[in-house]
Amino acid sequence: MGEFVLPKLGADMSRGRLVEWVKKPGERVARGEVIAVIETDKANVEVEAYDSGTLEKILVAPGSEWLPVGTPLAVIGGEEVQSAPAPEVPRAPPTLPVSAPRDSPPAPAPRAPARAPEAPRPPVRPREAPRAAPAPRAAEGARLHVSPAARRRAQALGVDIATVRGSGPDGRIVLEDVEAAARGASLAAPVPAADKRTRMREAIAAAMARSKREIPHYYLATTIDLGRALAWLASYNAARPVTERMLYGVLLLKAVALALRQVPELNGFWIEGHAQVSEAVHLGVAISLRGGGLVAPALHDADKLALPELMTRLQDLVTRARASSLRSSEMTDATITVTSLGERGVEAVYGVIYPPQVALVGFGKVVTRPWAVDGAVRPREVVTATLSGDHRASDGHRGGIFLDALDRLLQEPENL
Amino acid sequence: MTNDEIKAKVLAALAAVAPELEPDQLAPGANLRDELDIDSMDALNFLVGLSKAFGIDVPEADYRKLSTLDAIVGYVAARIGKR
Amino acid sequence: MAKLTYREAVRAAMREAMAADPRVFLMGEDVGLHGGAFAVSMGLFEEFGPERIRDTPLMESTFVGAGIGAAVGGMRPIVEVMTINFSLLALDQIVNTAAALRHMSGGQLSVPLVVRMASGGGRGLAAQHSHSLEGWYAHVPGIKVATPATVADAKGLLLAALADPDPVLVFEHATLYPMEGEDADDTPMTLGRAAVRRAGDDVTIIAYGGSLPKALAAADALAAEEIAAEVLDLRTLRPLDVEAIVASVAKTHHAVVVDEMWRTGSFAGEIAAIIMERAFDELDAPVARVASAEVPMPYSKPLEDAALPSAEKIVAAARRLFS
Amino acid sequence: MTLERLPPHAPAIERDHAHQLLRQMLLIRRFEERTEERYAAGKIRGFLHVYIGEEAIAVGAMRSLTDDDAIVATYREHGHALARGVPAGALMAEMFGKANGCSRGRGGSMHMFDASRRFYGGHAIVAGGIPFAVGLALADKMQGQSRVTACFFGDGAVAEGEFHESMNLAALWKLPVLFMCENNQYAISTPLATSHSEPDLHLKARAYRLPSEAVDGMDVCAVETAVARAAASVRRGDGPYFLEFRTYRFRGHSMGDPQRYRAKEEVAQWEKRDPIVQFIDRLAREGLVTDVEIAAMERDVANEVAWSVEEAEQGPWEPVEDLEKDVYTPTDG
Repeated sequence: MGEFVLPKLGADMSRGRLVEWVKKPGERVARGEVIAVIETDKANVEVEAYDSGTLEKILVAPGSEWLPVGTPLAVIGGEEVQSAPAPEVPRAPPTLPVSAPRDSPPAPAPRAPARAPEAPRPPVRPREAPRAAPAPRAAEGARLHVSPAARRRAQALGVDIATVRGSGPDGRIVLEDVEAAARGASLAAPVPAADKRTRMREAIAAAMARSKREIPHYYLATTIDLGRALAWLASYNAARPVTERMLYGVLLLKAVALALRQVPELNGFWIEGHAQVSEAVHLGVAISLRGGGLVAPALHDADKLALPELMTRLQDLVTRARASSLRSSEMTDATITVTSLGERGVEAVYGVIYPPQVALVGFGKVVTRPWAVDGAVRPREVVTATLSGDHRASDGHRGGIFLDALDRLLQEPENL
Repeated sequence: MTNDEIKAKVLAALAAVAPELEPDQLAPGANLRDELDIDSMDALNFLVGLSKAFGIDVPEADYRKLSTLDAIVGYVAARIGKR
Repeated sequence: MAKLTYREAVRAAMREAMAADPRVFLMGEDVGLHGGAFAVSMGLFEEFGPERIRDTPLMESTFVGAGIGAAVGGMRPIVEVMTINFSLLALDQIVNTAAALRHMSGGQLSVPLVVRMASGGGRGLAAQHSHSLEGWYAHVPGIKVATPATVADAKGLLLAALADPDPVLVFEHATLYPMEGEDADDTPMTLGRAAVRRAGDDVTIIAYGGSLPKALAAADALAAEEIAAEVLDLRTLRPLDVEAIVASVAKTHHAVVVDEMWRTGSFAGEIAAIIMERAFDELDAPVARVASAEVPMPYSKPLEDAALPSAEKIVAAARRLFS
Repeated sequence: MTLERLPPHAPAIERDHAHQLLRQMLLIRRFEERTEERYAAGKIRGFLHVYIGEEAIAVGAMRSLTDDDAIVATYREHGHALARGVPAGALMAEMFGKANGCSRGRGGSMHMFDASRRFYGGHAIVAGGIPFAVGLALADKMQGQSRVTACFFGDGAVAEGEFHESMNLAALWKLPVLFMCENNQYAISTPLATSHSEPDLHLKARAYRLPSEAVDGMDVCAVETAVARAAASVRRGDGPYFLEFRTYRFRGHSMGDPQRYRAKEEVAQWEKRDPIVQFIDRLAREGLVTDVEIAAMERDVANEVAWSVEEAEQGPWEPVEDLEKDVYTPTDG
């Protein structure tokens, strides 16, 4: 028996609204399958189930009001809960090394397979007791009773503690409440409805303010000759119909993904004072939304995808991002962010890292510049690549190696 | 296919990438990229839409010709006509 | 492994040490023919004679002080103080001399002395024979404090104490003497290592000495309520295995400290402070203490039971952390 | 308190021997005068209890003990340490709190140790060192050693329970302890008669069946003779022995003692029996010392004291990183 709760889909998400139930009561749900569509301050997100079983009961109807992260939405029951294998799940590899400390995975991790090791932990007490008698929420301005462990976990997971309802003694917010909130499970006072764009602004504001407050950024830039890459791409596209063509951005993404293998400390998270390098490379692609705002959903395993596949995934991701139909895992488990503002003529981007990630790669506009080649000055198409690094997790020297690797990779587009 | 029919299909393809588009307010000569905040991905998706609607494939070399609504309608008309 | 009682294990350790090392001897009140007030040294007098099993007059301060002198003089004395309450008569020697000698001599003198004493309540011995003051001694740098809670530790920790170059006080909770258990194996024990006596994920019950059986019983009861308690036996209060405490609390996020000392100024308070200092961010609830009532130990059984920690009180304290 | 004369005691004495005793008493006197001065200058902190007036006891007693015997003393132990042979520099440096002090600056004036000379402190809990001395003697007895543990304590300690327990245990177990009570008439400010129902302290030991004597503590030769006799008895295995030395401290209990509890006249009266002055008088009378020899001795002692101050001044402080060193014995691994 499991509760399906409103999941935390990003460091800056504190609430969501149920848009649609994809599964109906009585239907089988496999872990990792899309069960519902949730509206967040940023996008509509297809949310996956964490348990396999039968969708027994729906607790919240679509179109309901804003709900705090952690609100129970449905009951998934059945004999196979937890013990069921999850063959349907397309991607098995956990986001983070298995040896990571128990409380390591931040919000980005709660993709079903990665959660498996934690799932069997038995409840500390009968669930019903605290749920049946939730303590009143602390009055406005009153000090919240939060256990130290819960407070720290909330910080790591980016959970706004004020939105979590405590189930501990005297209504104290305890560790499990925060963890539940991160995957979904508590109640909080409704937040006044606001204009969607305003809400997204607030969400971005929270994440970016936290980043600038906590992360000691360093910035590096290099100019990369894109001549060979663009020439290779032109010949590639010339031979293909429009449906099979690639954007040069795909080359940049693949090159970033491969360069990260050489400087892995840029790919991962800073959590609770420790760097956690991710084995998988999930590129968060910054996608500006029409009318303002942005999301940075993940292109999973970008380092392992062939360019055409990467293009297809990117196209799908951008389309769904702009149609507000991202999946929960895409929203949460990027290991680094890549942003390109070249479309609007920007020459260089010095980006703000999206916590708890530790790096952001930026690309500007492709411009033609005089360039010294073999002793002669020639016009070449170049792009300025920048790296914003978290100095707690890496040093400028390593960042420089990354940019250098990026440059070299882009000189051999056929090998990308 | 008349130019109006072409224009209607083009607008439909545009609307797929720029849902907030209000056709009446789009000046025929306005630069679409600036007017509609079209980026390269939108452009590519739009071309895919054109390809489906008209059965034509736009080579990369022609992309720069498709800057305004009028230009697109003209380009499509010419391409259809050529067949 | 053979079964024996805690009392026999202490005796076995003394016998083994005396057989192996002619410097080891026992002195105290009634330790000779009488075999000790708690029959711990029974038979040793016959075996080792009056030179090495020395009955002393009633003079706790002086026979402990003489033990210090003998230790500095090259012997390995074991001094038995009949009960912990009587040790207060020797507090001067323990604190002002045994603990201080090495430091105030600039490292010139070590005091390899072992002082054993029966401690704790639960036997109807009232207000002058029943207390738990080991935390007072653990307060003092320069001495070490062992509180064996199992039969194996009764032997192993005493042998470790005898092997130690510094003064070690061994507190034998008197209710443990008749307890049967497995003998220690031959692996030498080290002072300063706690032991997880039962593993669990939900709450750490920290106990030592006579409180360990109560903690284990409480863990059994909690298991029935789906609360998986980890029971950590401190084994020695000084040196204290801080890392073990922190590691367990980091795992369970909840702690109940069981201590037979009076709550005010109890050693449990020290443990709680350490958890606060070292594992504050791991806590999911305040540290709970189960300690003795603030009253000289009463004689009547219902009152004494009420004054002491019990498995039920530990269970209740653990439960309160969750509800 | 009136001055009490014990029977005159003047055994014959060799010239060299006499000079050695005199020099040691002078060294203690001049050394301590210098510590008072350094204390006033703020170089020595805490309590400083000087032995001035009582030098004959430590000097006479040590003369009758062997290097193998153990010494346990009190917080007024500068004289005993010097008489035992602990270098003046190590003692002065200890009082300065320096790392080259005999206790590495951990003990100070009240806790001087030199294990290499079997000088076991330096105990500042009155009577606290007595059971310790009993234990050292117990160890010797159990190990078959024929050596003596000499335990010094004051008249104040005789009122403590540990004194009585220790007399009893040492007598009961026939332990080789030589109990030496330095009765300087006052426990800080409390006169003997106010502390003790039986002010004849050596009689108390009799109750425990110890042989005991009262000795003139201002007469170095009397002390030496008595200790030789007592130590021989102890060494023979006849069990503990108790000596009470009647003496007087010329200074207050410690530095800054206003001494309201005794009359200046009383002090002046005792000062007439200054052990050094008395001894010089006797030696001069017997033609065993000349003014020139005394002047040379004074000069020599002054040099040694000056050198000790120099050693203390130049000595290093123990690094603060070593604060917690020497609480426990380091063990391998």
